Amino acid sequence: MDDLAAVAPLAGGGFIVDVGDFNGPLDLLLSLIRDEKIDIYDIPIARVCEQFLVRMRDLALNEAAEYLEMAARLLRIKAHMLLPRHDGQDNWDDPRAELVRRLLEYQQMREVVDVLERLGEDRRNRFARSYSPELAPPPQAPLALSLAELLLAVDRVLRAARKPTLHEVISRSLDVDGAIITVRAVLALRAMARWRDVIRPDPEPWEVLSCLLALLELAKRNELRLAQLKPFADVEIRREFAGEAA
Amino acid sequence: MNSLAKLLEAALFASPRPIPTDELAVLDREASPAAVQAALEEIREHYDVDGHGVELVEQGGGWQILTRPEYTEAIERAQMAVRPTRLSGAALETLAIIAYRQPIGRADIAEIRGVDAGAILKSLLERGLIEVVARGEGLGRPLMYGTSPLFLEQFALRHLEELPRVDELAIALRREPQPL
Amino acid sequence: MNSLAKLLEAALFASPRPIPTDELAVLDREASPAAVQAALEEIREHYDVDGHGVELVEQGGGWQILTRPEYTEAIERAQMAVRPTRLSGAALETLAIIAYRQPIGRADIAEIRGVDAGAILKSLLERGLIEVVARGEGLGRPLMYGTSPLFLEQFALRHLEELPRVDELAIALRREPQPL
Repeated sequence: MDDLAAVAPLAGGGFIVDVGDFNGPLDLLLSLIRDEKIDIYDIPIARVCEQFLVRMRDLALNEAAEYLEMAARLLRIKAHMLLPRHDGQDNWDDPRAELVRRLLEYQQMREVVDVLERLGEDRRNRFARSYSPELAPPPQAPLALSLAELLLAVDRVLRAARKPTLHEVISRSLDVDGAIITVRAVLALRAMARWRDVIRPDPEPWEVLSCLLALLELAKRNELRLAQLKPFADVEIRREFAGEAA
Repeated sequence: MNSLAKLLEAALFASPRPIPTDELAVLDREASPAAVQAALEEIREHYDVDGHGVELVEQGGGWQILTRPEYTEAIERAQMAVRPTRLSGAALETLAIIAYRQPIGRADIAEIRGVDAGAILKSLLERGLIEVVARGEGLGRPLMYGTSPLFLEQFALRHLEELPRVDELAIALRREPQPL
Repeated sequence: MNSLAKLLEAALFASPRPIPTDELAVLDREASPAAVQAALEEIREHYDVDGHGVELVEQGGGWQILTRPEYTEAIERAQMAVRPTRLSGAALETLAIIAYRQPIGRADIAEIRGVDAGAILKSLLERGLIEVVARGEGLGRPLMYGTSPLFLEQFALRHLEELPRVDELAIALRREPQPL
């Protein structure tokens, strides 16, 4: 471990940790269990909880929501453990069970990470040919298309379209899905948009509401970010996640 | 091959461009220019005498391993033959609508087909058969799609006017009843 | 090498990606699968016995010629090729979860890791190691991710089944087997 983010040895533990080494609260918890040589199936929850809080403080992780959530979870389990148990009761639900399951699952995944790391490193040390000759393979398998196919498709469309289109008249409700499609389409074209790009001029109230709900929903899904630089300024809609493009 | 020749072979294989002789010398500072030259000769001879599908050539300001010309045709042919994909019926329909109605937006396509074509539009865009050609009027200024130059190329058309007119279609279809 | 082996060598040389056996067979329609297999063996043996800077490996769903690891450092030092950057621990975690649980959505990945992986998913998508393979059920129809062919290639796997089975993992888990 380097000394970049290292902290001084702790009074109780006597070890040095590095924030950069942890990939989350489960990772931190697992390293704690390893360092303290704790049996994962019988975690002394009070001690572990205390250690976890100490490490959080020393690593300045107090602000990180996921660590706070884990701390709360540990405190809750600790409280459950203190509830009186009746002697001879076989079907006691160990309040640690869920945590143990998650830790084991996480540990298993870390093992896979070790395997991947080894395999990936091995492959990284070999070069494939990078020169692309004139006959570079097509990015996609070539298409087999014929005009006849296209025309048959036109025919199908025409036949289907000849059926009379019946419109069902319903009272206007919100169309959030439609607004989501619109916003995605706009953001597929440009990384940043403004309110007036995603809504038509003189919108009806239901359109404004639909669009607003769509923006909030997409922001929640991390597809975009909303920002207003100053009060009453234009709201900026920024694309966040390329994978979600229209 | 000797170890310098093997190193040079690996470097020539991994490099995206031809490597000049003096740059090859950087690979092994112990090696004299004469040794590098000899190693290159060894590789070249090995490829030629031993019977390989590749050869070592000096061109473009440096050394390069290239596939032998007698195999390029077979390789190109194989690449063309490799699993040519067909468009699905739904994709063809969408493409047909766009070809005849361009510029057209997603909502109008859905109106004609009776189902939404979002995923199909995306894949047609990815295949380069259609393009976003404009923004429409109305709610959210929808994207308007049209066919691309590649579309014409794929169907061996010089321009869009070569597509049969809709009233000609029935005849054209009867004349060429191709199963999909 | 025989003429089929030379043809296969040329094709393998021309491709930066692994070529599946059945695609290699397309190169010469006269050749039987056994002949193709024998020719591949001949190339492999030739590279190994004769002393080459490259070798033939079967991985990533196909066959690929790669440089031997002992030359990597010299090639990189001479700036003739660059190794891809190493993936972070967090990225490998996410990749491991996706490899074993695909198709899986962002929320389930976060549940297992205890941390959100939004930014990591994006960079794995950009590197082409994962793909959107489906849309899940439920609110907002979340994107479901799976590993890509490039994943197999970059981790030198012939197929996903080459990853250790869950019951081959940690001893701790044998006491209380959990499906990963």
